[in-house]
Amino acid sequence: MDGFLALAGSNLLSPVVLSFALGLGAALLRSDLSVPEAMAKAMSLYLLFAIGFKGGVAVTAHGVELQLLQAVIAGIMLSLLLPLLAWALLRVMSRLPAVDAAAVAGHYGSISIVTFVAASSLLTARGMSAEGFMVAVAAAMEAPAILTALWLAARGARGARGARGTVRSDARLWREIMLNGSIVLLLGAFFIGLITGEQGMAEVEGFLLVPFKGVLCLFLLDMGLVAGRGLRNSRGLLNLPLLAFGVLMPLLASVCGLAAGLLIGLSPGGVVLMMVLAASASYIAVPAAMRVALPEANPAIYLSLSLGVTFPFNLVLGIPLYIAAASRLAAG
Amino acid sequence: MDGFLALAGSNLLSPVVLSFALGLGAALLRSDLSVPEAMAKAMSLYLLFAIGFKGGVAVTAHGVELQLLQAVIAGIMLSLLLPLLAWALLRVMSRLPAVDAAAVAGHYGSISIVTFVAASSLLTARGMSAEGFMVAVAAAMEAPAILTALWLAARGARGARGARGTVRSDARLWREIMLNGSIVLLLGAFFIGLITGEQGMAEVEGFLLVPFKGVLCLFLLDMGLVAGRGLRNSRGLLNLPLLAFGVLMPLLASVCGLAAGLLIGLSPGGVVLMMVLAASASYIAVPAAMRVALPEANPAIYLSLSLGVTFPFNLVLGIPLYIAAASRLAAG
Amino acid sequence: MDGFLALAGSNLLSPVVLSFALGLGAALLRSDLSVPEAMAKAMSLYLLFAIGFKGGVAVTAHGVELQLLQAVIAGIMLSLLLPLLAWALLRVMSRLPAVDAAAVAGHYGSISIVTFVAASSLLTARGMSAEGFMVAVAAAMEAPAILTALWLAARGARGARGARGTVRSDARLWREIMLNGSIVLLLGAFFIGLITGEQGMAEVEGFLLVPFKGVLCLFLLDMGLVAGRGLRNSRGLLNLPLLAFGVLMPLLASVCGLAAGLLIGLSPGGVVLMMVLAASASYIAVPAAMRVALPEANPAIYLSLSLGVTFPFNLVLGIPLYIAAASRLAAG
Amino acid sequence: MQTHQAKRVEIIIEAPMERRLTDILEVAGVRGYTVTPVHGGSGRSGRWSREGQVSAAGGMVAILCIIRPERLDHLLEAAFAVLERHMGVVVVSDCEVLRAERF
Amino acid sequence: MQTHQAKRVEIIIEAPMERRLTDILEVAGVRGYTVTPVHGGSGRSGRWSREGQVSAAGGMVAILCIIRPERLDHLLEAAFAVLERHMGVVVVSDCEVLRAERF
Amino acid sequence: MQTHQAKRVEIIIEAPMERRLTDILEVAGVRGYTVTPVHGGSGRSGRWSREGQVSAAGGMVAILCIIRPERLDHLLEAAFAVLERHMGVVVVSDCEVLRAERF
Ligand SMILES: Nc1ncnc2c1ncn2[C@@H]1O[C@H](COP(=O)(O)O)[C@@H](O)[C@H]1O
Ligand SMILES: Nc1ncnc2c1ncn2[C@@H]1O[C@H](COP(=O)(O)O)[C@@H](O)[C@H]1O
Ligand SMILES: Nc1ncnc2c1ncn2[C@@H]1O[C@H](COP(=O)(O)O)[C@@H](O)[C@H]1O
Ligand code: NA
Ligand code: NA
Ligand code: NA
Repeated sequence: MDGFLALAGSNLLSPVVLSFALGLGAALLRSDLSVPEAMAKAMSLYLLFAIGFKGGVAVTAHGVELQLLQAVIAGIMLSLLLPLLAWALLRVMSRLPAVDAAAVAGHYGSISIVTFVAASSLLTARGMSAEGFMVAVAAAMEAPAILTALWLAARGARGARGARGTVRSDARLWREIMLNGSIVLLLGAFFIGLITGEQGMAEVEGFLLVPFKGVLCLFLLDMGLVAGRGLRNSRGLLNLPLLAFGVLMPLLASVCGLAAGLLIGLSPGGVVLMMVLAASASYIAVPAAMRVALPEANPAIYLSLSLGVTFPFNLVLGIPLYIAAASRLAAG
Repeated sequence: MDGFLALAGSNLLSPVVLSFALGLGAALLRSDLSVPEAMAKAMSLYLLFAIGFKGGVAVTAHGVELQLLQAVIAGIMLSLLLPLLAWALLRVMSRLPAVDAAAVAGHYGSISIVTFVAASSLLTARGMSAEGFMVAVAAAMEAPAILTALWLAARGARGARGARGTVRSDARLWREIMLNGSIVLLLGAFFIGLITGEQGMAEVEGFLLVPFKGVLCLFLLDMGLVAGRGLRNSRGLLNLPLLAFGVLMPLLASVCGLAAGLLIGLSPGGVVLMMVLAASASYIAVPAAMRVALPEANPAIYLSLSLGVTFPFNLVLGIPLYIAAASRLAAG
Repeated sequence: MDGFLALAGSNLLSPVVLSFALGLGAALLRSDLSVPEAMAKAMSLYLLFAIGFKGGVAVTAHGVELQLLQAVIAGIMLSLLLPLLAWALLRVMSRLPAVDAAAVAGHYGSISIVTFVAASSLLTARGMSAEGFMVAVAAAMEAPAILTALWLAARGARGARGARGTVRSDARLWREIMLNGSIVLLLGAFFIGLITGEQGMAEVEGFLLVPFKGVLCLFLLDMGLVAGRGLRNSRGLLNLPLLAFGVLMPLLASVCGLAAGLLIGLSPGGVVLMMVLAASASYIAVPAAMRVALPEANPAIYLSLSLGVTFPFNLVLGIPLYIAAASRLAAG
Repeated sequence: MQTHQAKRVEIIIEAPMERRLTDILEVAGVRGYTVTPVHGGSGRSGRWSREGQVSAAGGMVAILCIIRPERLDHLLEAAFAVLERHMGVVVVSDCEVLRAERF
Repeated sequence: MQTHQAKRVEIIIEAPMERRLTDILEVAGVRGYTVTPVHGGSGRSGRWSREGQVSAAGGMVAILCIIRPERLDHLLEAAFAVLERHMGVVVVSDCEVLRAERF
Repeated sequence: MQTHQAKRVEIIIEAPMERRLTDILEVAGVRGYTVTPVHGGSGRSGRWSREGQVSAAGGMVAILCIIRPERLDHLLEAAFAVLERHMGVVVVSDCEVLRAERF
């Protein structure tokens, strides 16, 4: 507990978290501070490329093991099953319409890559290393949750509420989801890192490592701004039960991640990342897929929950908690 | 004098000044060289974040003193009063309509953060350090001048020229001005630097320090392009008296800044920065406020004066001059 | 031959080439991965500024020799004459209409600055240095080819096909071409590097050198995306003869570059760059000029050839080949 | 398909006034509008371009608003109150829309 | 100059649906269209802005399509099939064009 | 409110021709125009998108110009002289404006 409090305290005062807070505060105070869309996208491409590349290089350093396969399969299972947990929780805790509950559930099965990045960088700062292939697990977990969400929505639509909630789910949608930009870039950079190894890293570390943490700060400033603007515009939508869900769900999911990580025998750092992946909720790929497949689901609900509640919770409290838990439970 | 000439010479041949000259030349020759708006904004966010953060870290290193408060108050006074000086000069020297004179005066009370950045980086290069809290002074000086400008305009409007020059000055405008993006980011980064200190800097210096000077070059290239385009489009607006004002005003203002800096007992570097803040004219925050509050004032006049005349003057001659003066007069 | 194969193999597996391949693959698979236009332009400005600056600094280190003048003149001659070779080849090999053949020919006389950058960075990695002034040669070679292309088109238009192919070639067009953004920035940065020398470089290397290679990777990712999208949209336009031209032409042109480089007595690295300039085809400046001067020429043809065929060929096979040839033939 | 008469109002206004205009549109009962970027232009106050600009001053945005014909006057009066002293253009044209219940 | 009657159709649609819409327009025989960026807006589902956004969700694009009057109905039906369940606006107005052979 | 008849001319033209067109518009006595960005499109010469592009070639811009009806022909002729051999679309429609003295 002490370890957690110290860690949470020092995390709270890190430039990364403070930058998010600055953005959030600025948006809530209605400052006109804003980041151009092109800059936000540029930073996001940079972070995906850098984290993927680093993961690939790390794998070359340690060899590709059976564990990689196990971890990817575990990740896919988590992504497929966590939405069921989220759905059950939502139905019990809130009165969210079925279609919205399905959409939200999909977000929580999938992952948030910035949360992953923030956790990795906190791990590095603490001197804990993690398996490089966790990046591949992250990529593998992006999409399966959407499958479950659409199944939940289709099941719900057969219920009372008529047309609302009909699911658009064609081959094209699935191609779009599997080949969505962040999956392709993350995996692509992972393979480039894998192929070029330490030598490749030596060539590009002036770009991928040196400014990394600083770019992360600016990106989190932007996320704070977007989250704050979202919260302001969705006042009234997030009632107490939904807020509670936004905190409870990552905690429960992280326990599933913890179990999976321990089962596979990941290093403590790897267990943390598995918990973070389970606990985090998508805010880039899944929302776009939901707009196509479940247009009736209200985007303000799933975006505010994912970006405005669960993301900050993970960033500020969740990650230190997962680190504390994994340090205690996973074999050094 | 010799010291100034040597300094001005070496400044003139620095990559920073040459980049500005390149942009200016390209625009005047009507090259299609251009910087995307999103990139210009990205660089500006970067510079604000970096300079604010550095200032905060510098304060932790030296402790927050009473001087901070004195310097902030001096800055606010300068910002409030310098517009009166500018207004008087303009009325004596030029035939600018009252509403335009008021708008211009507001610009010269406020500050240009790039001029501040350029001066800081020249100071660093010369091994002169300055008080970190000067960043907070810069933030404090952005807005007060607008108050004086609007008061001048309102006073002028009660004169002969009828409706023209009526001032829109409501609570909303004041919220916008006080919470404008550059103030919020500069102060926010300052506090993040203050909280995280040297340790925070160690985490992000690969982004905030390593590429800083180079980004500044590209940003000045862009400012040269914008200034050159502005000058080309405002041919005929800037007559000789206005040009003279654009050079005389920063000189007079810098003397006020010098007096304030000496009074407070700032270090020579700090005195230089106080002079630079006094001497520089806003080209981001104040123009936007003027468009809302004084729409009848001609933006081509205040933008060309501030960006096309005073900014290059300060960049090329002003800063070396202020350094030479402060080195001589301020206590080591 | 062995040297070439080893070099080509290691080049193929470099982060730079793999990034291009990733972009190309993503676009061909119709992933929605995309780089914002502003980010692409920002990276291109960065690369031009950095490569120009480095060239200038390199010249100060070695002194400006008579060779500079010789190399610039050789470059201009190549740029003027290579389009004739391209035109002859196209007329023999393909049935491209005269106006399209003229436009394509213009592209191959001019140069691709990214190919130049990629070659420079491969040279540096191999410890081969090149004359800094090759940057000035690159700038000098951008435009002359357009002259020849327009002459070819005007000549063709006097033939059978009536109005189609009439050339717009006024003073304004020539000003636009000579002062186009990439020429101005490249030469401008070259002169800034020349003026500020090693000391200037020391100030900005954290921006211009440290992250250079990594930015190049992201830029090539983008070029892969654009090339892939172009190839997808121009299916059917590129028949076998045109594809063959896209590979044969750079080979022939590189031989001309080789001859010129040997004649002037450039270092092996300099000879490589001269070959690369001769062999590469424009995809920024010349296309824009062609849209103005030869609107009837089909942009899909010249863009796909230059960006989709010749650029990847040079990147993957050409550059290692030119290095192997120059290493063998040029005096150490 | 079944379409319905409506009015298409396009307002080009200085960027720093955007929020004031959209706020007043909402007060005037407008149910929706769309903001699109503007890159440059020319008018009595000269040429301008957003290229390389950092300040919101010296830029404009375009606001598109589809409304029922009977609400037009109300909207124009509200917009004019904000626009009156500012640069900018208000253009109204007839149009037809699908899904009239949305306007 | 000689101008020809045509219809100007403007569709504001959610960004993730852009490709689906343009594909169906091409199937419906539309010979050309232009996509323009949208920066923000407001509607029944609230205010939104692209500022700082990374995801395509929560953004819209505008698609402009000039067609011959006789093809309008066909286009609207095709577009409506894609749009029906989505946010978005379809605006049709009369216009005249040069070079009618292009449409 | 008091509105005045005017013409709304929308020209979609290749980006490298933008300056030539606006220059000629000014010569033709046009008092103002607005340039808006275009993101992509499709036409006889195929699909295109600005995404990731560096060159101005292969991109278009839209120019909007509100003028008095009596000046329309003059404008169209001037524009056509520039546009004739280029890709692009010219769309004219009727509109009404506030503050007619500006046009
Ligand atoms: N006739 C017009 N047609 C289209 N846009 C215009 C027109 N007049 C003015 N504008 C736009 O409104 C801005 C301000 O106009 P002005 O107040 O005349 O300087 C111009 O820069 C253009 O962007
Ligand atoms: N009346 C309208 N005029 C212009 N744009 C509209 C209008 N209604 C909706 N929109 C646009 O369509 C988006 C979605 O609208 P809605 O489905 O009502 O939320 C809004 O955010 C606006 O960008
Ligand atoms: N019917 C149309 N409606 C709207 N935009 C069009 C139309 N036809 C062409 N365009 C635009 O003009 C560009 C060039 O057209 P084209 O010359 O037909 O290739 C296209 O890429 C579109 O952006
Ligand atoms: Na998850
Ligand atoms: Na000042
Ligand atoms: Na060439």
